[in-house]
Amino acid sequence: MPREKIDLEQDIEYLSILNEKGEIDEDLEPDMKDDLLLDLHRAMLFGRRFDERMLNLQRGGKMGTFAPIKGQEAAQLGAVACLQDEDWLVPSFRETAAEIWRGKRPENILLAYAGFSEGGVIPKGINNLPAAIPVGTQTLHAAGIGYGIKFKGKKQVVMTFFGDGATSEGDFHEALNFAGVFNTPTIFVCQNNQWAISINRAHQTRSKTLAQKAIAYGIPGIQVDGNDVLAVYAAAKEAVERARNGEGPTFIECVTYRMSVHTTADDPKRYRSDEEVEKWEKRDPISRFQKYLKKKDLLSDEEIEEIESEIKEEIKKIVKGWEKKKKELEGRVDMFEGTFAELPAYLVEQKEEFESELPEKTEKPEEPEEPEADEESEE
Amino acid sequence: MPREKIDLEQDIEYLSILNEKGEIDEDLEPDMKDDLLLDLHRAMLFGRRFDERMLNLQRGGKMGTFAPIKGQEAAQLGAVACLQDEDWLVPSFRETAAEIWRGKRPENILLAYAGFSEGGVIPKGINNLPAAIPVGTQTLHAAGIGYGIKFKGKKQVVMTFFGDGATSEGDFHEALNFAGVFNTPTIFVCQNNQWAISINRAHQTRSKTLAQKAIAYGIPGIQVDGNDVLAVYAAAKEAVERARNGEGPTFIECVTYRMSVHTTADDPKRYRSDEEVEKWEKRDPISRFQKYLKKKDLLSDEEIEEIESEIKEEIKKIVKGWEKKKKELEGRVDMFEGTFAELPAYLVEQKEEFESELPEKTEKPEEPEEPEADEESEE
Amino acid sequence: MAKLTMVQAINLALHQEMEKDEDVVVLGEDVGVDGGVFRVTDGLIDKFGEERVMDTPLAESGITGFSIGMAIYGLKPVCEMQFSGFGYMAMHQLEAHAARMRARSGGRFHVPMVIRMPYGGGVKALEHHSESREAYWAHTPGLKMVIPSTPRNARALLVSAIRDPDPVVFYEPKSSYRAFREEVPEGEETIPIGQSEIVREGEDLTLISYGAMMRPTLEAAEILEEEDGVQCEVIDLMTISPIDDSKFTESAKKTGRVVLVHEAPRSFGPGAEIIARLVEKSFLYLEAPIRRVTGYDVVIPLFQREFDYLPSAERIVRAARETLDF
Amino acid sequence: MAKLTMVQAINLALHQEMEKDEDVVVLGEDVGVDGGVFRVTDGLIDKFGEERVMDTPLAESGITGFSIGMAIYGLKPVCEMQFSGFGYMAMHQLEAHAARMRARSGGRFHVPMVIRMPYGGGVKALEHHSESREAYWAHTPGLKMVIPSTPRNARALLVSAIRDPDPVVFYEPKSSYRAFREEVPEGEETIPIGQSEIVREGEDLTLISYGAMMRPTLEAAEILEEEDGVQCEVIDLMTISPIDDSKFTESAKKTGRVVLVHEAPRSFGPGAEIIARLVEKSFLYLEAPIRRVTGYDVVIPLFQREFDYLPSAERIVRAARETLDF
Ligand SMILES: Cc1ncc(C[n+]2csc(CCOP(=O)(O)OP(=O)(O)O)c2C)c(N)n1
Ligand SMILES: Cc1ncc(C[n+]2csc(CCOP(=O)(O)OP(=O)(O)O)c2C)c(N)n1
Ligand SMILES: [Mg+2]
Ligand SMILES: [Mg+2]
Repeated sequence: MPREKIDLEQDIEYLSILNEKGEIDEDLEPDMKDDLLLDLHRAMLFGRRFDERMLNLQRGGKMGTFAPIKGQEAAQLGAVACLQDEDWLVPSFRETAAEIWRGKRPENILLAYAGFSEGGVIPKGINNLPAAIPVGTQTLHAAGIGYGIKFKGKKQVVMTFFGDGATSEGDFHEALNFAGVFNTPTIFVCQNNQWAISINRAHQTRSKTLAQKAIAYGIPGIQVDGNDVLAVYAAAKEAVERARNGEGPTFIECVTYRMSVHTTADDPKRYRSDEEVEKWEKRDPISRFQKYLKKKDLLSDEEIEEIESEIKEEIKKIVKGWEKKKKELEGRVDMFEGTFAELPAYLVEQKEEFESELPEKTEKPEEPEEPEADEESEE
Repeated sequence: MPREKIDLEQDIEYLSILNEKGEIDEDLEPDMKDDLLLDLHRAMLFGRRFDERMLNLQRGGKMGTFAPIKGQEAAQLGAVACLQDEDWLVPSFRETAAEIWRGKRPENILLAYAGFSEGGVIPKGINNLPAAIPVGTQTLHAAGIGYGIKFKGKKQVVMTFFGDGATSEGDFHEALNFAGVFNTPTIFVCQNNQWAISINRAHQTRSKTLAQKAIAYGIPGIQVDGNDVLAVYAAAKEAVERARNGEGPTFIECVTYRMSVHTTADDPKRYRSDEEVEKWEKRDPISRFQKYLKKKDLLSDEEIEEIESEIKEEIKKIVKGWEKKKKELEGRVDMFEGTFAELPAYLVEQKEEFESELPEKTEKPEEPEEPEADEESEE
Repeated sequence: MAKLTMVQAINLALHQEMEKDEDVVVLGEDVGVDGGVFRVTDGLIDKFGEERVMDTPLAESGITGFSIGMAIYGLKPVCEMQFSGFGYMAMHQLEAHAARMRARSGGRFHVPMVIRMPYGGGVKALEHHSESREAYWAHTPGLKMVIPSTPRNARALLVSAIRDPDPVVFYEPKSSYRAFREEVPEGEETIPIGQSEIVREGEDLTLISYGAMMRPTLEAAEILEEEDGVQCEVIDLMTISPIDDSKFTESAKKTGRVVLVHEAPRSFGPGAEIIARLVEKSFLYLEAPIRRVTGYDVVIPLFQREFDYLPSAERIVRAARETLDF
Repeated sequence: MAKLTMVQAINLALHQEMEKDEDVVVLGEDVGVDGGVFRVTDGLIDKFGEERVMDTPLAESGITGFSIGMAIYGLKPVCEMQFSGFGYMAMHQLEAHAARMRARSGGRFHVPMVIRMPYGGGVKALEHHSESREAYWAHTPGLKMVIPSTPRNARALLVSAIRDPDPVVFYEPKSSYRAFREEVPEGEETIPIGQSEIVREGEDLTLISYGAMMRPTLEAAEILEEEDGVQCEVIDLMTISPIDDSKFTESAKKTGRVVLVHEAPRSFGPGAEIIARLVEKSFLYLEAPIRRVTGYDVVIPLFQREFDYLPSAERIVRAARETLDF
């Protein structure tokens, strides 16, 4: 009849490979092909620039509100880089770069944020779920998809993303528990960017790390430097391999930082200091990765310049295409179809009623008297 | 840039003081007054006998379905024994003995299970919430009450009970997280009785213990032998003291066993073996506690006999009083009042409509053709 | 044809659909080894194994969100909320995802799942085990809401629900689970979702109901014929949403007088929509106000007084007579 | 009297009630330091401190269940769901506990809390940020459901809601948050919950609405007067449940013709209950079918097309003319 410590048979580790100075821990350096490293670099850079472009499109009133990824390029790209095409991605709303890596067309992302449902369309063959806005809810879908994979005896895995705030939602809890109990091939990637709008990580939960929440479900959990693309890749690689080998789910906490606004409706100055932001800018995931690639002689400043201007061109084209597309779609009605496989009688009736009123259908109410940044809704 | 184990600064311990043979670990023996020990023994015995009586009242068709506590007397009484009158109890639906210890009238418990709302009435001065049937939901109320206590600067604490199955619900997760973040004086007592209806503890979650779920919230967690009233008392005592001293919440897992049916609508033979039940009967919390009290010369077999017959008498009286009360209440209408502080106009109208139909109001449909045990609903 | 209870009929539908289509899986609390707390899923796990008949952890949102993921991947989950009174925990998953995934993904993904829930009063249950809140689901765009009333239509409707490519909330009247038996054909039988049925023809008065309330409603029709010589036309909605207003609006044109019956609370309940449709489509034919015989706008009382709350044949008869006398 | 926006008026109500009663606490996601994503709680934390203005973890059920516990203990929590589209996560806490604790405990405990939620479309928001599902709450026994339409009645109704001893769901029309200003008296002002208001008198037609839809409704009344010389009586419900049917049923007796307006989906929506009450209480006076100008039975589209979905003055005018010509 003792009082004794219980051996929980699991530890939570912290992993960091490439530090902010660009120094590397050789023993831990993952073995990655040069092409992959360069593709990752390009995708990170593209993600950053596309983000910047979206921001000024939004500020210019050409697009609605959206959630910038600035600072989180390594956390999301390092993880999805471990996936095969036939694997599944279940994103939240802050994975633009990851979605693009997985085949989502940037033009469609712009369309969606411009309020066109057409932007949400997902082509056959691309196993990405649409962005999920209700925080944490999508983690359950990733558990269920994982079960489907297992049930069908496929070798796929499913990776889902969510934020630090999402770990407070009941659905997160239920998802990790289901994934653990049914041993699904699901990788839960938490982008801990330190903030849930204005709520700081320390106020979101009292636990020292988010990674340790894995212990509650008896599944592996690890905390990685989320601004270190090599560490994220290494941790995700292990998790993906375990999942593929039928060893079940993993929870990965990527410690990163939201360097930009929560959404374009948000004003971070109200709740965080410039010093904090500056501190994290020094830990920028892209510059540190570039140092590494240069040391490896995979990349030169000239080449970076080239890539930058290529990306600039590419984004120009995307925005052009998007503006053309918007014109095409303007005035198009899209409301009744698509809810069900077949349009039920009552929706046919309502559609006819609606069409009988089309002349006025584009009526807009007068603009509000005093528009303010925070008047727009969040996200 | 290492890969290293994170020190989580917290351990999960297992505590057992009095084993099934009645042997005691002196170093751990809590210092409890003789009166308290004897009161606890009597309450455990009363809980067991009252449970048995309710079971045959239900089987005899005099009462509706209910959730027996057999085997869990130590887990719930050891914990509430640490509370002061002004403290708060937030029960689920399997804490009959704990509710009675806290001043709930057994007659009212019978009334409630006989389908009379009057049984739910809670007298002023008794800080027990009514039984909560939606699993896990009440844990949030205990967190909120804890905040109220803190806000008012009171020295009270609040203790909530729930089962192993409840730990899978999102509300459980949100409650422990809120309690941790706001550092509320809340004691979360999980009666892990190994079963959630037909779902075994091992299938409920993959974690080795339930206690380790406390790590997810950075709050103290401990696993105790729930059939050892001394261990439960000792663990609860520590938790209550921490809470009173402003040190916040604790999660206690009491490892016990549901020796009876889930509810009177349940047939455990469908999902568990007699061997398992017999194994646990050997660990009965009452017989082991009696051995201990005898060794301490606090109790003799004769005295146990006396107590047993006193309890028998007491229960007889309670049932008599209850049957009388039922007669009084029969035909009484109780539906419109009580929903709001004031009866709104639309309910006044409906009440008048209802009263205009009173003659038939007691109409019952013919009995179903083939009543079966499992026809009744669960709980 | 065997005479089956509703529990047996639903069980038959599950057995047959699982045999027919190996993508159909059943999951929920206690649906496996225990066979469900009402034994609706009895025997399934022995026949199809625990990969297809899954006992889940105790979490309604979990069961639902997990099922949504399975459905997106290509399975056809039939999940159970042990009681409809606990289904609200899954509301956000159904409203935000099951109901929207098809439109949101431009048709790439859809959610062919059924959410079964026993609902309604009359079985001497504890609190939260007797509610009837179908209006929540019926008001949610993207969901279908079905409520059978007999063993035979329960079986036929569940088969249709399982084969439906979109999410269907399927309320089962637990008070009818074993209350009576009905011939149920061994062979396949389906009833289209979105179709109501005239179960009794008449010229004088239209009675509209569904689910467990069909029994007192039909009882009332009997009484009215015997005692008043009144011919009631009785309509069983079967599907609450998309609601089929064709039959009851036609019937109202014939009878001019309507009484509707449900055990859900009255205000903002399903009956209000029926009245709205009647006003929109049969206005000129209505000869009397439409009476709502329903649960009251309070929580259904504990079982000693639940029959104060639940509509009875007598309440229906009285409302019918007042409507006829109007 | 200062001219305030609705955001400022609600903020004023919170300031004044917190000053008046130290048991009033505000909690929710980002309501503290950030002042709320719409700035509705701006400045409260500086004045009342973080013990009374609590930034919570991201969990809607948590916020609600935690508030229920606080309310049972004796505080008066005013909690916020950041958007009504996420309020469904708290539905089980409101339905099972906030709405029932008083009756369940025989009056020993009650739950004096307010659940604030911005609702409705028209602000170019993302998915899940534009819904209008007040019917869910209005159909739930034990809850009160309030929706203001102007800065002044928003302030007066919120004060009443905070002082109400029972739980009140308070939907705020986010498209009206800053769309216009209104004189709001500095001194205390309340409007009883459960009371509707005739905001414009007329003999020819009754228009019934509430919340954000009051603006197109009043606009339509203007157009009808100018272009058709029609005098509309316009009623603002303000409280959805308990619904005050006294004024609109009286008005219908006078005008015989009714058009109702809401942005919620039509079927099983609030309008159906209004029609049911009119049929029950004004049947003999109705000269035309009651028209519902509402959102359609689909999810409100993304913002490029949300005005296809939302009722406009034009749609209301057309429905009114058809009703008048009937
Ligand atoms: C269920 C739910 N509640 C509230 C919101 C509003 N909201 C959008 S993002 C957000 C914060 C999310 O924080 P986190 O999970 O850390 O993700 P991040 O935004 O930092 O990427 C909130 C509260 C929402 N979208 N869903
Ligand atoms: C939210 C919810 N879901 C389902 C039920 C039905 N139900 C009642 S008790 C129970 C099992 C509870 O198991 P546990 O939490 O271990 O408590 P125990 O019954 O063992 O005391 C279930 C599923 C419920 N009451 N509430
Ligand atoms: Mg974050
Ligand atoms: Mg249990």
